[in-house]
Amino acid sequence: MELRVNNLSCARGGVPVLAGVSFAVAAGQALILRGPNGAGKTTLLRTLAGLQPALAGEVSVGADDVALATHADGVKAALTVAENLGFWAAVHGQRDIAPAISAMNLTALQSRPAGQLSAGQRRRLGLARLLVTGRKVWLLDEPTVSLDAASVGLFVQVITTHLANGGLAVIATHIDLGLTAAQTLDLAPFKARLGALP
Amino acid sequence: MELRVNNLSCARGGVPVLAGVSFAVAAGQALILRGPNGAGKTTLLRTLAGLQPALAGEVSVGADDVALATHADGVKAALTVAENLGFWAAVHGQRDIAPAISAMNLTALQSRPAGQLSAGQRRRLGLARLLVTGRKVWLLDEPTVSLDAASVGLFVQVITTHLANGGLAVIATHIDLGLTAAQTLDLAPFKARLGALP
Amino acid sequence: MSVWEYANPKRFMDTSARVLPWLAALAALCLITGLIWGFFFTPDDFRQGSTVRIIYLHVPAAMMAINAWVMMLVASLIWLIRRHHVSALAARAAAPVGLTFTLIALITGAFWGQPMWGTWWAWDPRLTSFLILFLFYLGYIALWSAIEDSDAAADLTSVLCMVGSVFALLSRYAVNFWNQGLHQGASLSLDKEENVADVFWVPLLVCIAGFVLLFVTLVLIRTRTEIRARRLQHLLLRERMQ
Amino acid sequence: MIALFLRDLRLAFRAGGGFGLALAFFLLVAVLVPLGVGPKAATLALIAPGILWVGAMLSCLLTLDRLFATDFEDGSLDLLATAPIPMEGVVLAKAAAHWVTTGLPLALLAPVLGILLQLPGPAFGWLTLSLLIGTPALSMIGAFGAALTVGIKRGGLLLSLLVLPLYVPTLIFGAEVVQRAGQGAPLQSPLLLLAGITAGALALLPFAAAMAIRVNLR
Amino acid sequence: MIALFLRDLRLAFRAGGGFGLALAFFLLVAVLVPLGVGPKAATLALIAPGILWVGAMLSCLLTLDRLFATDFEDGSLDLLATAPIPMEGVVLAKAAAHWVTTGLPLALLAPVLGILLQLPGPAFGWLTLSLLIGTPALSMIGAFGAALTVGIKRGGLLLSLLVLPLYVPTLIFGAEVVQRAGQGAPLQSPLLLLAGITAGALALLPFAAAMAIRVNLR
Ligand code: HEM
Ligand SMILES: Nc1ncnc2c1ncn2[C@@H]1O[C@H](COP(=O)(O)OP(=O)(O)OP(=O)(O)O)[C@@H](O)[C@H]1O
Ligand SMILES: Nc1ncnc2c1ncn2[C@@H]1O[C@H](COP(=O)(O)OP(=O)(O)OP(=O)(O)O)[C@@H](O)[C@H]1O
Ligand SMILES: [Mg+2]
Ligand SMILES: [Mg+2]
Repeated sequence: MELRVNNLSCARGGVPVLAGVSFAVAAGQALILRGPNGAGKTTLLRTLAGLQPALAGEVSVGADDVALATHADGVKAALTVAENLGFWAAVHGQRDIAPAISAMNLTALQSRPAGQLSAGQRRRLGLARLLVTGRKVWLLDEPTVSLDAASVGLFVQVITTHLANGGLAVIATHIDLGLTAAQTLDLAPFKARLGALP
Repeated sequence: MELRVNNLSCARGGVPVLAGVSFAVAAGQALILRGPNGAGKTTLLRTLAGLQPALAGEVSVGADDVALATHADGVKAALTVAENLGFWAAVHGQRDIAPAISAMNLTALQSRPAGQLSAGQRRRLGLARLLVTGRKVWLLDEPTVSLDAASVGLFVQVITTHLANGGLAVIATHIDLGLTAAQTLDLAPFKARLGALP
Repeated sequence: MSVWEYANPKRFMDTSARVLPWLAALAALCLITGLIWGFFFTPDDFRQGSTVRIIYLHVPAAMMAINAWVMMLVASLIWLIRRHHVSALAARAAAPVGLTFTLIALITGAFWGQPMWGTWWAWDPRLTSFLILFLFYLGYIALWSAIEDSDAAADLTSVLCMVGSVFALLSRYAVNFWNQGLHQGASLSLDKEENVADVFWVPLLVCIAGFVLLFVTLVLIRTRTEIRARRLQHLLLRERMQ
Repeated sequence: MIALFLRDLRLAFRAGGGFGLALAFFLLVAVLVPLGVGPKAATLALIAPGILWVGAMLSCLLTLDRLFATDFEDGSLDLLATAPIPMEGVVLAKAAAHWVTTGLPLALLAPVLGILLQLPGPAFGWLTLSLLIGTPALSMIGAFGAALTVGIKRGGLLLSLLVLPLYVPTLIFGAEVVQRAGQGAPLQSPLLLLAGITAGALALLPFAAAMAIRVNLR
Repeated sequence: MIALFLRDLRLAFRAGGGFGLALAFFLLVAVLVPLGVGPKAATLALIAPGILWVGAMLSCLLTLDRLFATDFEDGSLDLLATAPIPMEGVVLAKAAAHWVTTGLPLALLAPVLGILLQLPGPAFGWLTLSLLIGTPALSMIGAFGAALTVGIKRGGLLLSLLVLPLYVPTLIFGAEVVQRAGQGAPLQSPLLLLAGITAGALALLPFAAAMAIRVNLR
């Protein structure tokens, strides 16, 4: 499994945002996306996930290989933590949610309705969902928002295990995660220039 | 102007979360709230803002002195950046939004509908709103989420100016802002113990 | 040269700019001739009196109301299959024109119904299905204006137009099933016995031609406006991106 | 308060703000009922006042769930609660904006739909008048219902349940005015009662609604 | 797909999920119409089939705006789009859950409301049957409308405007079945046509709806 992006251009709201992005991430590696606000990190991740079509260029993985985690984490307030995870596991044909629950330290919160979680607890749940997708390519948009230091540590450990198992990850973040096996890509130089009028 | 909190207890969703919190913040000072996820930072800030009643204890400032900035930043997607700010300025009886716009580096985005902002740009708008309230006590819940390093710098500068003008601020955050005139309060020790069943 | 050349916005703008004045003049000519002829130089009908003159507005408007929808359907299909922006914008441009024609047909019909049937409105199948067509136009336009991203709006309204066409046909059938009506059957067909007399017929044909030309003119003008608006929007967006 | 009123109007008129949709819904109800009931003019004339009033109520109702919910979801309501306007003022400003964007246009459109439903001639003016007098109450009662349900995600249906029973007196007197106008009967007393309900709702409900909002923000 | 269907059912039954609200709304419409129209039994019997069908349609409609919008807002729809279920399956599962939580109970409750509206005796069975056959089409057409408007905040009213015209054939045939049953007329053809519309909607609309959702996620 390898993620190879070749000369990709993407648009947001009809306006080209990025042009000529190329990179490759091998199994076991992580790529950190950096760039100032509005650089196009979210746009790039959504394009990689196949949610929006690329203007040009190729992406080597299909929508069937990726797991996306964005600001909105698909958590239903009325369902408990375990039910939320169980649902996503079932959708992805997995069965066992116990490892995901313990990996993100959610055991004590298991039977709490998700609507009653604090911002960081909810985010932990959103990240635990990644583990039940069974997907190899993780696309993460600012995953550590609202997490305290201990949870960031947990999360880094989860990522490291994922990489060690042959997974790979693309992570947009503004803070330093302290991941060892990670390249960094700054998106600022890929800002789309003005082309001809359509 | 001083914010004095005396033996405050607060609850969230009917469950006591914090008990016996006391602190004082003088004009020109900032207080950084720390604590693991679920410690009760958000709950405390909402109580200070008068949005939920305290179980016990006193707060020295009324709802009329505080400006609150939470995860949800009261931004209307259909209105432009300037219209959004203008509305909040009008509500607070202020007139001039230009300083707020330039302070958070929103000049270029002024006439953009807020729905078309990236996560960080939107957050900048949410913070600019603080400046048009004309309030002295700022209560900020994880204000730097999604901000890039440059914007965090801007924000720290805004806070510093606010403090220098005799304002004060209570800031819940997981990261290090590098504010000089700031005390820190860890909320973990104030966790409410299970009392008698009510 | 293939027809698709005109799907290029630039070519479309050039060509339409050249054609438009002629079309507009022709439309005005036909309409003025047809309406003046119809209103002042035809005899009163022996049953309907002078109210028969409403026919010169009513029938062409009613015909064009339906044809405008058909044109939107075709343009939507072209957009979905070949993704030419001009056709999506033409569909968008035609909708308000079609809506207006529908409204004209409804209002002139109501004014005609008052003397003829003694009521402004009756739930006759033809009238009912026109009212439903009016609703379809409203929905289509509302969807266009509710979505900001213009490509997404074009996609969604095209799908709506296709599904809507099927259901509009079904409704027409259902309404017929539901009520047998008062309204005149088709009397323009050439093979029928009870065709209206020639005195009425010829000016009516001129009016119909005028309405067709008017429709084409309006749609062209509005499409040009839409293209310009789209360019403008792109420029603005771009300026903001700096 | 004026700033809030103006902002709400502006939001309603912006793309996607939904101005005009209440009207379209009203039109739809007026079209669907005959399709269900059948085309006979006599039947329709009989039920027209009732259906028109029920239709106006439903379209008013459907716009209500936006009233506070969008502001709640994006945090504006929290911020308004700490702003220097009393919550009662917020409620009034929002109810007023709601009325201007729904009740008022509904009242003006109603006569046209009266034609569709074969409303008897003399009733047309009274239909508009009764709606003009009655719809402010609908907006205000609705604002109260919306305040009660503001914490509930997509509480639109629950809102309907709470509000519709409260609408009953307005509906009865409003429809009665139009009914009597159609039959040429005296209609002073229902009209006065209708006005009374509106006045009462405007005077009292802002307080109840403001309290409900404060509770929901906790 | 089954997991999704079950989750949606579970959400509907949880506190605040809104199961039963559609029923309650149906009940309210059935109560309000006599209040507006007046209590004469003969008039009511005349309009009962139409009003019941219109009421069922409206209550069905009111639950629709939750169909995809909650999932869109909390990001679930993004995640479902990258999950190993085709979007058509998602649409079908959600429409099915919608039908089970609204159409089905509506059909079962309708006879009770028939009593309120003085529905003629022989029509009761046919009312239930016609609703059972017709409401799946309502859910499916509604899912299509909901897919079109999923990106629009609180698009409930726009949704109504788009969907109600599409409901016209279903309404006409459905009400006609009940109407004819009340008069003892033959009702085979409207019943067959009703079934045909449902079958057609179920076969074709999932594709249109899935496409609309994909466009809206871009
Ligand atoms: C609001 C009311 C009415 C509406 C919506 C309406 C609609 C239509 C429509 C859709 C057509 C068909 C045009 C075509 O496809 O060829 C038509 C034609 C016609 N209408 Fe009306 N109509 C209304 C009232 C009336 C009234 C009151 C009269 C007169 C008694 C009338 C007389 C005619 C005639 C003579 C034609 C031409 C028939 C033909 O050649 O097809 N209409 N109208
Ligand atoms: N719906 C939209 N319509 C038009 N432009 C948009 C829209 N959403 C975002 N943009 C613009 O697209 C650009 C890229 O946005 P994107 O969200 O990808 O940035 P980002 O790198 O994720 O920023 P952040 O760090 O603030 O999250 C920004 O300039 C933004 O203003
Ligand atoms: N609606 C609710 N009902 C019941 N309990 C809740 C509710 N919301 C939060 N809680 C609980 O209240 C406690 C305090 O939550 P709060 O949001 O104040 O934490 P926080 O310090 O802001 O955490 P974070 O850093 O994750 O944002 C948590 O244990 C949380 O699980
Ligand atoms: Mg982003
Ligand atoms: Mg918090």
